[in-house]
Amino acid sequence: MNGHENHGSAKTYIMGFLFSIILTIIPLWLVIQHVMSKSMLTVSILLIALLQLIIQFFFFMHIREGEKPRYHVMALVLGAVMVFTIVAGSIWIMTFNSQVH
Amino acid sequence: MADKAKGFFVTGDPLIYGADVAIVITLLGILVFLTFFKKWGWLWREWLTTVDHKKIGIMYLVSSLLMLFRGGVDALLMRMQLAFPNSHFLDSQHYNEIFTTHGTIMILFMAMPFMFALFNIVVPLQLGARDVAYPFLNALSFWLFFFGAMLFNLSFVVGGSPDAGWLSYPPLSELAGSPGPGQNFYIWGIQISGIGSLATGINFLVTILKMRAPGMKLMKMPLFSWSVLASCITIIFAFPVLTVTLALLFVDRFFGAHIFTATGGGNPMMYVNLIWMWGHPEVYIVVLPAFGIYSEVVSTFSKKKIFGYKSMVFSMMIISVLSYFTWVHHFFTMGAGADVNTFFAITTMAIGIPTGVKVFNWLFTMFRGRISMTQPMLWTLAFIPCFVVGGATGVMLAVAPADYQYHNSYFLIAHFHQVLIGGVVFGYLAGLYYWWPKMFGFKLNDRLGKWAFWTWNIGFYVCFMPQYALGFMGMTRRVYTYGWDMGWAPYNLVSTGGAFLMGIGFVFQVWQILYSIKNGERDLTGDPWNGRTLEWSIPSPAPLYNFAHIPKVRSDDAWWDMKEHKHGAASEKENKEFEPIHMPKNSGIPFFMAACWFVAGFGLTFEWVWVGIAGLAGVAICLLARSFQRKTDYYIPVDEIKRTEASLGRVV
Amino acid sequence: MKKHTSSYLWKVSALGITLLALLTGCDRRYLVFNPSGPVAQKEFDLIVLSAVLCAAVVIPVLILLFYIVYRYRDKPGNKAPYTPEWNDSKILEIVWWGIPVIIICILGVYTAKTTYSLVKPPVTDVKPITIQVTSLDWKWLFQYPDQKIATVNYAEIPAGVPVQFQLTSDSMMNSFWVPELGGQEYTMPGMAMRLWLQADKPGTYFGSGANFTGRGFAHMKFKVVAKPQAEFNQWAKQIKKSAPALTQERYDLLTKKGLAEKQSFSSYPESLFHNTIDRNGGKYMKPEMKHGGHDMSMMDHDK
Amino acid sequence: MAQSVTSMDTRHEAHHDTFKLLGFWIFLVTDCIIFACLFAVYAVLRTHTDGDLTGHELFEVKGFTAETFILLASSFTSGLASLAMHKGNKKQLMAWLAVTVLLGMSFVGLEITEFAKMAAEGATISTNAFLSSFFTLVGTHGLHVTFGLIWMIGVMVQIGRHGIDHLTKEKVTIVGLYWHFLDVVWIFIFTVVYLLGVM
Ligand code: HEA
Ligand code: HEA
Ligand SMILES: [Cu+2]
Repeated sequence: MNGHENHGSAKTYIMGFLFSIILTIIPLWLVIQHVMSKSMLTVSILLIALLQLIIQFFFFMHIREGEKPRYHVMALVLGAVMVFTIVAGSIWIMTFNSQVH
Repeated sequence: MADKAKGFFVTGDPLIYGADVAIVITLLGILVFLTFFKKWGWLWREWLTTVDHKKIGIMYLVSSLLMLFRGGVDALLMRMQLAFPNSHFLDSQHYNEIFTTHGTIMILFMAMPFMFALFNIVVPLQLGARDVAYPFLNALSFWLFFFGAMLFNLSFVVGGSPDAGWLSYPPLSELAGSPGPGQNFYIWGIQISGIGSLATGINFLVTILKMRAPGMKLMKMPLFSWSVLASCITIIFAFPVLTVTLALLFVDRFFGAHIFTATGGGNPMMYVNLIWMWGHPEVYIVVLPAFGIYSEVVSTFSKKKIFGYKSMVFSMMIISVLSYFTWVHHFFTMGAGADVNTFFAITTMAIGIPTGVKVFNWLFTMFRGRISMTQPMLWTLAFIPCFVVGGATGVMLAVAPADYQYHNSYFLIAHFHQVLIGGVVFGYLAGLYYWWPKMFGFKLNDRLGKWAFWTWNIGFYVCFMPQYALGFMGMTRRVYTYGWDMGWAPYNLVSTGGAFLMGIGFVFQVWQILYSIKNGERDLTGDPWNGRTLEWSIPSPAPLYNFAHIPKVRSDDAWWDMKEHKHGAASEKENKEFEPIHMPKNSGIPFFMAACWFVAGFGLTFEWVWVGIAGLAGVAICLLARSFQRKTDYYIPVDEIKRTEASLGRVV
Repeated sequence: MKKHTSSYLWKVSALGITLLALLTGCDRRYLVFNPSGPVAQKEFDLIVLSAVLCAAVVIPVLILLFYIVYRYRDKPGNKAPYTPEWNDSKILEIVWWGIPVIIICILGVYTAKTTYSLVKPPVTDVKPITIQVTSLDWKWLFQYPDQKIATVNYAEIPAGVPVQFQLTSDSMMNSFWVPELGGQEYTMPGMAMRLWLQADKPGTYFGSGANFTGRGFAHMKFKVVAKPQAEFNQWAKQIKKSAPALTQERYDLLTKKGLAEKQSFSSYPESLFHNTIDRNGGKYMKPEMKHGGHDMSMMDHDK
Repeated sequence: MAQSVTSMDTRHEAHHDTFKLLGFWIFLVTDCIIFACLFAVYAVLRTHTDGDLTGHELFEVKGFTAETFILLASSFTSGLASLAMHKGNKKQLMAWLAVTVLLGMSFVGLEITEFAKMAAEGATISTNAFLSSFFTLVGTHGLHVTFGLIWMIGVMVQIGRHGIDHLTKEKVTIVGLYWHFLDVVWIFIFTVVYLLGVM
């Protein structure tokens, strides 16, 4: 365990926590207040969720840690591509209409 | 009581009674043998609790050969029925059960464990490592596979076999379509072994990334290990999908949910979509390691460096990722629209490109080499034409509008047997013959091997070429009978003949193994083929710790390089002291944990909730017990290493 | 010029394959090689094209393999060159990455074109007829919304007229396949897919279910009889006159698991087909669902 | 759970740690795929209510908001636990782990109450496709959390017995990672299931 370890500090944890609270309250407020049109709203809360994910990864899960090469980051990135494929692909394939109706 | 038993045990078919008797006699025989020769302790210490990758590999190998037999017998039964469609040899129900178990067993309980056998036996040796990254998990994976397979096979005698096809499309596989326990056997048999496969995927991924001998950069790694890496990447992304799909099907059946049902708003097509998201990558999972084997064999027996190493690596990586983007080609006829079909047709065809590159690289490895016709090389040479033609029919299937005419016909059956047998089975057999001396210290008999080779090969073409014709004649898969007016009968008869030839080939192989155990040519060098990679640098069979000294790698084909430049392990050993070797301890927990899974699976299959819960509780206890263990490793003292090395004839 | 040669090649190879089929002696039995309508013809052409393109690489590969194995086998006195260290060639690599890419591109273009063209009726200047097909366990029900008649396990169609088959299932998922008229499509509960087929000439065509549905699946064969329009009308009239009606009770009997003989019906309950679809979840597949997908409340209150 | 043997004995201790971490990260990626499939199923089936109540009518803002903040807070406290561990402060470590477990338990408790309430209104897993996919998705997450709780308690017992050493350290790190991961998944359940549901 050589010097380059970085387990975060109280400060980063608190910052992460604050960020995530804010990023939870914003979409909640947006939805309850119906501030925008439905599709806009959908897109924005999904984006905020993504942002929140990034915050958690960096502030809580320390993905930058570990020795190089960072295989776990590569796995995560590839995983993200697969997750996208599964969700978007399924929706694309499954929302076909009954062609006769 | 008798009534209850009647519902529980499968009855009414002489074939099954025969099998029952055979199974009981075999089991009794084994029990008597073990007790009589006082082998129980040995069995427990040496095998059931082992965490040694080499032994685990051998257990995988034995199980997979048994399953090849079981699946093969299924195949022969089907072929019998199809050759004489009006003979009432099998009735519809029985036929349906047989093709379902044939497909499932061949892919999940034959091809997968055969592949894992080779992973286990070869990868650590090829990397210059002493074990896999997580030996305990490795043992657990094996036992999960084993008990999953047992659970699945149990359906043969109790409860009834699944009968909805190897991928069990709903609504047929839902409660409304298949009310008995057969479908639950399918779900739990695969689920349990699937978890094991996923763990193996993670295990070998980490092994390859982290445990290579010093100096072995990724781009110096042997191609078989690369292929394992590619296959494992596909495993970790594909198998979770299978887990979910099966779990959801079970939720439907057990809790009465409506995810894939036709009623209550469920969507059966979603199951088709999900299962192929696993099913398609699965076929590449099994074929990629075969590609790796061919690379090793071709280069060794052409006495030449592999041609285009970089593009070999690159093409495997492309295949492993691209295989995730083609799944819809299995249901072009579901009518998801022209956009979807076109997209997936093109991604599918695109897989032909990197695959083709590999074929050309193998050809040019042989070009200007010196090809010796050993058994592994024979299977490799048989693979190329077979796979190329099978792959080409795959590309024809990928042409979506043409697929409307091939789908679910015997053309498709012929395609996938050509790639599965010609690609996967031939590949694993090549690997088996190639690494057999490393596993057991002797070679397999050549003459019997040639007989096996030719009967398998001729049998293959006789069996499956007529099936392409049958496809064009409109014969669909999964029919147990057909009328005479279509002209299908003669082709089916020929095909059946071919199947039996393959069966004879298999008998030759069993004979070959038994014969060679007694009379095989011993190999004392550890390097009978004049190999190129590190596994050939150590004695056969490898000692418990594999490498007394961890080798230092300077180039690809590391062992070849050492031999060429005489800076091999031998010369370095002289001026190096041994150090105690750190090894993992044996453990009985994997066996027990998997057995608990078996109990849980069995209970849930029959919907005996309490048995299921008891089994799961057992699993949890095993997990906790393991978590609380602290001393799970030990050191092999220097003395013992010295003794072992001396007894293996190595300079100490 | 280029176009000319390629179409020439194309004809030669089509001829070759047809010859091959003829040589085997029973051409009529190779249903797929015997396209009897424009849809099947299009698919057959594509099959030929893909087979030829694949053969264009596969055959050279096989020849190369045999040559190399013969030339470089390890036997004493073999004078062929031996270069154990030669393992790389940029030019060769480019060649064998390149050739498959080109082939796949050609194949891809034709695939896309045909895929899109098959969505449309094969001929546009003739008024199509519609037949509604329901797969049951284990039989086929055909309804003729224009003629208001129904049949079980056989269908008659007018020759030379595009037929729009509307496919659904009231049980397991099956697939509707009449190889000589064109490729198959799934019949799925809760959906109605559209499959365009057409028979150019009168004749009897073999049809079957192609997706496994359980015990009686092997028996789900049926015949499609194409007749000249006049005869077809005659047939329809005949049935209208003489056959019994398909009542709801009778339909319910049909949905029970089991086999059935050929049957004809002079009428059927109004909107039987659409009720079947809706009962199996068809309401989720309506076009408005696709666009209004987010709006859950809307779809729920509209019924 | 599993253990590792390294190729170089001398570097053994150093490797040990990254080995398991890498394996665990990969496991988390596979778990991501599991949830991705469940999300895909939910996305496809979420309108298939078969004429019953929709999410709009079933979900209660108060309930799921509370669940969300509790889980967020527990993720934070488990982070503080690992911080305490690196400082070598066993008491603090145990305390923060205990807080995390308590928060986790209240999360599971709330979820069970929510499910029970829905069931009482006739919305169960077998009611319609929408609810089937809802219960499998959210329920799978809940099972993950429950499993994590048992695991964390197990780790606490071990720390109690053996103090902070390299084995328990590794265990805390890994269970902490798992916990954060569950929080991340929840964010998406919160957004996709609940927020889009009540929208
Ligand atoms: C190991 C197993 C394996 C492998 C390797 C493959 C490889 C391929 N498969 Fe196959 N396939 C199966 C196992 C496999 N398949 C199984 C089990 C099924 C059926 C499951 C079921 O329904 O039960 C199936 C079904 C299947 C279908 C579905 C058909 C249907 O249901 O209607 C399709 C359609 O596209 C397809 C295509 C392909 C393609 C394009 C390849 C390609 O990867 C092939 C690539 C190889 C080559 C092309 C040859 C070498 C290349 C060259 C010499 C270069 C140049 C060549 C060209 C450019 C043409 N396969
Ligand atoms: C790796 C996979 C694999 C392998 C190796 C095989 C091997 C064989 N397969 Fe199979 N097959 C599949 C995977 C595989 N198959 C799949 C996935 C399906 C689809 C299932 C489905 O539709 O759901 C399928 C379906 C399938 C069908 C279609 C059934 C149908 O749709 O109706 C047929 C028919 O001919 C067939 C035949 C064969 C034959 C003859 C062999 C031969 O190679 C077998 C060789 C024989 C042996 C190795 C037997 C040795 C045993 C003896 C010599 C003992 C003899 C003793 C007695 C008879 C008592 N297979
Ligand atoms: Cu595929």
